[in-house]
Amino acid sequence: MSEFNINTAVDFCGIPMKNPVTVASGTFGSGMEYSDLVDLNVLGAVTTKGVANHPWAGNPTPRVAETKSGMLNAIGLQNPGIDTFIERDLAFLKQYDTRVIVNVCGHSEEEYVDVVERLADTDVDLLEINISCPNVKEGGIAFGQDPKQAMAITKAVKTKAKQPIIMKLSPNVTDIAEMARACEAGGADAVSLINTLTGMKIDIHRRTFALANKTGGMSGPAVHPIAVRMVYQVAQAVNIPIIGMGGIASTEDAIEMILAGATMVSVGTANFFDPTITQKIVAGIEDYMRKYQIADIRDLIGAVR
Amino acid sequence: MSEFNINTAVDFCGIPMKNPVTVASGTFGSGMEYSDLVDLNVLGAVTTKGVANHPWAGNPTPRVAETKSGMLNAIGLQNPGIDTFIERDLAFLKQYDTRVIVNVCGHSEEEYVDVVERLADTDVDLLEINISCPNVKEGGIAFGQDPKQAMAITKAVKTKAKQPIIMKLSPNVTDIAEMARACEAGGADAVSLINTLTGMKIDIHRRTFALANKTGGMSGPAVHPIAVRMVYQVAQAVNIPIIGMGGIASTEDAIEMILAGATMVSVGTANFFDPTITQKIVAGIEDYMRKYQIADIRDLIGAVR
Amino acid sequence: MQKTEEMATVLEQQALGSNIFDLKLKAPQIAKLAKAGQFVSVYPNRADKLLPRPISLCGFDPKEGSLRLVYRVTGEHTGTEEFSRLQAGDTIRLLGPLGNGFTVEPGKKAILVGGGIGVPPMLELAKQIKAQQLCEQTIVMGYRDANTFLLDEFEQVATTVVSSDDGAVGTKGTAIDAILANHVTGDVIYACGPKPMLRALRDYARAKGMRCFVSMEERMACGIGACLACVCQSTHEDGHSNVKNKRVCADGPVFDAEEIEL
Amino acid sequence: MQKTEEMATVLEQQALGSNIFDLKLKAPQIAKLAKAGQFVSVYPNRADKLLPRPISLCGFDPKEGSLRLVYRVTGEHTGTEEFSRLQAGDTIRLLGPLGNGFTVEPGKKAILVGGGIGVPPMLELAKQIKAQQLCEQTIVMGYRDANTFLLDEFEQVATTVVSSDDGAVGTKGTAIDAILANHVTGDVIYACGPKPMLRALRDYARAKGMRCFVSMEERMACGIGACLACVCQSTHEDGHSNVKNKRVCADGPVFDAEEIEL
Ligand SMILES: Cc1cc2nc3c(=O)[nH]c(=O)nc-3n(C[C@H](O)[C@H](O)[C@H](O)COP(=O)(O)OP(=O)(O)OC[C@H]3O[C@@H](n4cnc5c(N)ncnc54)[C@H](O)[C@@H]3O)c2cc1C
Ligand SMILES: Cc1cc2nc3c(=O)[nH]c(=O)nc-3n(C[C@H](O)[C@H](O)[C@H](O)COP(=O)(O)OP(=O)(O)OC[C@H]3O[C@@H](n4cnc5c(N)ncnc54)[C@H](O)[C@@H]3O)c2cc1C
Ligand SMILES: Cc1cc2nc3c(=O)[nH]c(=O)nc-3n(C[C@H](O)[C@H](O)[C@H](O)COP(=O)(O)O)c2cc1C
Ligand SMILES: Cc1cc2nc3c(=O)[nH]c(=O)nc-3n(C[C@H](O)[C@H](O)[C@H](O)COP(=O)(O)O)c2cc1C
Ligand code: FES
Ligand code: FES
Repeated sequence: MSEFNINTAVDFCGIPMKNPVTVASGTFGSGMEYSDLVDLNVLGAVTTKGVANHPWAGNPTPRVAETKSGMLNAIGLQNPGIDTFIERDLAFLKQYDTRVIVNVCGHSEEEYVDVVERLADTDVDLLEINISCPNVKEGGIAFGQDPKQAMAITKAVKTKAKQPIIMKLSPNVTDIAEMARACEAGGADAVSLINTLTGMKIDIHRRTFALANKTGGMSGPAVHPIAVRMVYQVAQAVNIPIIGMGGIASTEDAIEMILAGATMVSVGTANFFDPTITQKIVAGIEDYMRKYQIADIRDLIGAVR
Repeated sequence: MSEFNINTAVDFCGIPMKNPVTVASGTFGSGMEYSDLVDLNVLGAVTTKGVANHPWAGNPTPRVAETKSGMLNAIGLQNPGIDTFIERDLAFLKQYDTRVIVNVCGHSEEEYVDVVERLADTDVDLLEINISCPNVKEGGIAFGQDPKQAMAITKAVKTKAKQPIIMKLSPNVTDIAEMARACEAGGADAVSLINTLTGMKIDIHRRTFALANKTGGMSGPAVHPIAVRMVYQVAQAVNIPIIGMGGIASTEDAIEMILAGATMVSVGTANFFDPTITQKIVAGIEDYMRKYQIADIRDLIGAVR
Repeated sequence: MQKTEEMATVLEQQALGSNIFDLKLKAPQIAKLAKAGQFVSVYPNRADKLLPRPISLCGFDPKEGSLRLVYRVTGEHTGTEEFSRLQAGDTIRLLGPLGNGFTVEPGKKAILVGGGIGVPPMLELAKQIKAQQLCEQTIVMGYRDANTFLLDEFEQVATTVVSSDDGAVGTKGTAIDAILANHVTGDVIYACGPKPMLRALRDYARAKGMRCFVSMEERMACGIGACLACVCQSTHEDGHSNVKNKRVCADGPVFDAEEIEL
Repeated sequence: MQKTEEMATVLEQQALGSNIFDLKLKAPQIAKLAKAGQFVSVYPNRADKLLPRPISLCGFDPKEGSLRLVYRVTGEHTGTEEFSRLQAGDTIRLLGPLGNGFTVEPGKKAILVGGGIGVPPMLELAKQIKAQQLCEQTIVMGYRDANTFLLDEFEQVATTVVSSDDGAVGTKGTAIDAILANHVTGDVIYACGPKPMLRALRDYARAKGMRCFVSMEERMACGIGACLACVCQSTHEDGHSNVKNKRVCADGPVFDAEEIEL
């Protein structure tokens, strides 16, 4: 077994990654808080919490609620703003041998572009543009539910970006393939999906919403089959690579996503119930490849059609 | 406690129901197979499996797969056709003291209308028009993802129907409120939601789709928060009553749906893992009302805003 | 066919070689109604697993109020893996008995064939044929390898011949090879096992002018005929939907091999 | 602050009156690192419950490698209900110790206040103050009713006064009422309990010119400062996001009452 050589490295928009495993934005901070539990050097990349051009306070609490095999969140993109991010979080991450994907949020085209410009000359590997957050009123989701707006923002961001651009798609749409095609047409280098599905929980004893924001984004194992379906549909529709995410909580889930067409996979909510899950998945993918004598992980990408 | 009188009866499109609990189409047959486990007289209504104007063979197997707190199905609306349905299933159901809601499917406007006409002079209480089945290629879902088509089919059906019409909505849309408004504008007497969310499962060991149909409809507790959110949004958008469904597996889930705005609730997938769950929910709603001294269930409908 | 939901208590459980488990349950209501060839829906306790696992009755005793299930653990994190950890005193929820079961044609010499995880249900059938002296019988069991679970019990009931995929025991090959090698003869075949085996038995029966009854397997959801998940294609219109789809859970699992497309 | 994931083994569990449970766990790694006022994330075993339950350390013993958690079962089908069924020998997964814990100001006379399910964490603090002779202390415990769990243990450590909502024990009313009724004095308040109680204590401390440290509660997801679920509003910009939102799990749970909006 151990003599069988495997390659888990992938090329993502021209950036070599030692393996296809990263974390889903917003579930792992900038890695700092997890760094005494997880060896960040093991990850293909760290994807950071969404950052805007200035600090955002986010939504009132309660911001999270548990659902069956899932959770709702309405953090509302609280973040320290790009200055602190670059000084503190990026500096921290650059100590590790892992790629850095910075998730970018904004209320308007200008705000997104502002962040992208600020990051242009930093040591960041890729930018993920979050046009799909259901928890902020302006910006975010509006761009993510209308193909025209998605294309426009992609173009605007591409004009200024020095790093490859990943557009992050919302699952709260009728036709995910159309959204992906719009981003591709706008010049996106990649797409990532899925962001959270809008959900709601009501506390029947207090007869009130479980979240202060009323609705929240659903994530976790519950949404995995929807995410796999959407990744599959997008893989059939576009020629740019995909970061697949949504409910990945085991090696099996990660492989499923890759077979459906994802070049990389992000682990999100699972970090909350199994803080070292990312490391287990990196190792698990290797075990799977050895078991089935798959020499190159690239042979698994989109292999089920 | 027992001296506190409660009313669980609701009026649904002019049809009095002894309680708001029914079953989700396709998960309970026509009640026959469950009738030695569940006392059908206890239910507010029985909603039957979708029926077309002629027998449908459905999809190849495997037709179902398990997911975390959910399942996928791609039955493909196998059904015996309206003739057998009326002779056998309807005749069976009329032995019971419960309302009958017939779920109608078709490949085209003509086929839907055909079934509606055949049922016009029968003893059926309400018709539920399934424009949201993701598992059949023609008809079904196309009507359910386009407001214009949804309105058109509603109008067509209303012209011929003698019973109140419930339009069953798909959750696989960007804007569920818009779909509900289109149905209301077309003359729908009510809407029901949600049908299943399109999902996919891949068997990583055999490297193939878990379902012969590749995709299937996801249902079960996993989808409940999405269903509650959509019922809430629709309740704010239209003035016609709602049958809420999607992942209801306990009294708590049913109450949540009612508080979000549903006048009636349907139990679907939960029947598969707890065949007598409907009876438990009917009893549980009464216990809840007694506990919180709620005299009339109608005071709970849409009570959380 | 009457069925009931019952919270069963584990009486004992033991492993029968690697990955095969032998579970004895107290479930008096189901035991009272059961027939050989029927199955039960076993509900996992794990809250995120919703669907029942259909497992055939390998045995039952209405007097003792007990059921016996022999099953294979199919992988990690599966429902069957959960079942394999059950210990005496634990409880597990069942719905059953389900399906039609085998109907033996009295006086017609029977060949009972079990392959792989289709072996267990044949044991109760063999025992009943013997106890009720319904007919003569020969038993043919096809195993994967040397793990010949339940074989000793079959041998106590009637003449038993064996095949194994790897030739470790009996005839190397399938049950059909064992039938041929041992010149097994009879009037009717009753079988449970993988589809290729059932197909071969149907063809063999056709060639010999015998009847052949097979027990089928399909993914299920309700287990009781309501959801139409578990259909197999039938040669004639089915009685339920007027198409050619019989429900394995309610119209089967046992079918005349000529009734269905194998 | 160092933290670790650890599979803890249940040493014993007992009920302390209705719905309150006292759970003793073997978790040597966490016990070694723990500080009074910190908490652990307890992961439910039930597969469909994803989020950890934050439970304060009511006690720990680094030598014995043990932790003590005292918690309330909040309802049916909850994670805490699952925990209440744990028996000696069972295992449960923990992440901890988490949060900052209490830092006692040496020599300043302390008033320790616990209310409701905020009672447990104060016990370890009281014990450490006594063992390390950090300062004088008076203990004030506010209960709902006659179920005065842990009270006997507090009384062994220091002078303890009591209130209860229904007047069944001690002063009828809240902890503040007990403080007033018993003329409890001191320089610093250390408190854990419901928000209205903490608010009242802050106001009382302000009026008296005392410092007041409170332990806060908020819904959590990660429990370690990464997800920003558990923030409480702070009077000054927080160090993490440059807004006015401190993370209860990482910046707290213990805050100077003047640092946060109560
Ligand atoms: C009528 C009938 C009788 C059976 N009798 C036996 C028996 O006596 N002993 C035995 O070991 N096995 C028997 N099986 C097969 C058994 O049902 C499956 O091996 C089992 O359901 C797999 O569940 P799991 O938890 O191990 O797998 P998982 O992968 O966790 O199952 C996921 C889902 O797929 C279904 N599933 C997976 N494999 C099968 C399969 N081969 N057939 C049907 N559903 C499947 C499960 O029921 C579940 O709904 C029988 C099947 C049928 C239809
Ligand atoms: C720092 C801290 C220390 C705590 N210490 C203790 C203690 O020592 N003893 C004790 O009995 N309780 C304590 N609590 C409260 C305890 O965390 C909740 O009662 C518990 O999480 C409820 O979980 P459940 O499974 O009973 O409820 P469920 O309704 O099943 O919980 C659903 C979700 O909501 C969360 N949740 C529900 N209620 C609360 C709450 N009041 N606070 C935070 N999250 C909640 C749960 O963690 C879970 O994520 C503490 C809370 C915090 C924040
Ligand atoms: C608490 C929380 C915070 C999140 N914050 C962000 C964010 O800042 N930017 C973003 O693009 N997505 C954010 N997401 C979405 C995740 O990155 C991911 O798309 C989603 O949770 C689905 O993956 P999962 O099921 O593995 O969690 C957040 C999700 C959670 C649960
Ligand atoms: C096996 C199965 C068959 C179904 N068949 C139908 C159908 O014939 N017509 C229909 O409108 N919906 C059908 N549905 C959808 C359900 O009625 C319901 O909308 C959905 O399952 C969500 O509810 P649940 O989570 O309680 O199951 C079916 C669902 C399942 C699981
Ligand atoms: S499993 Fe539902 S009809 Fe057979
Ligand atoms: S719970 Fe995640 S930051 Fe506190």
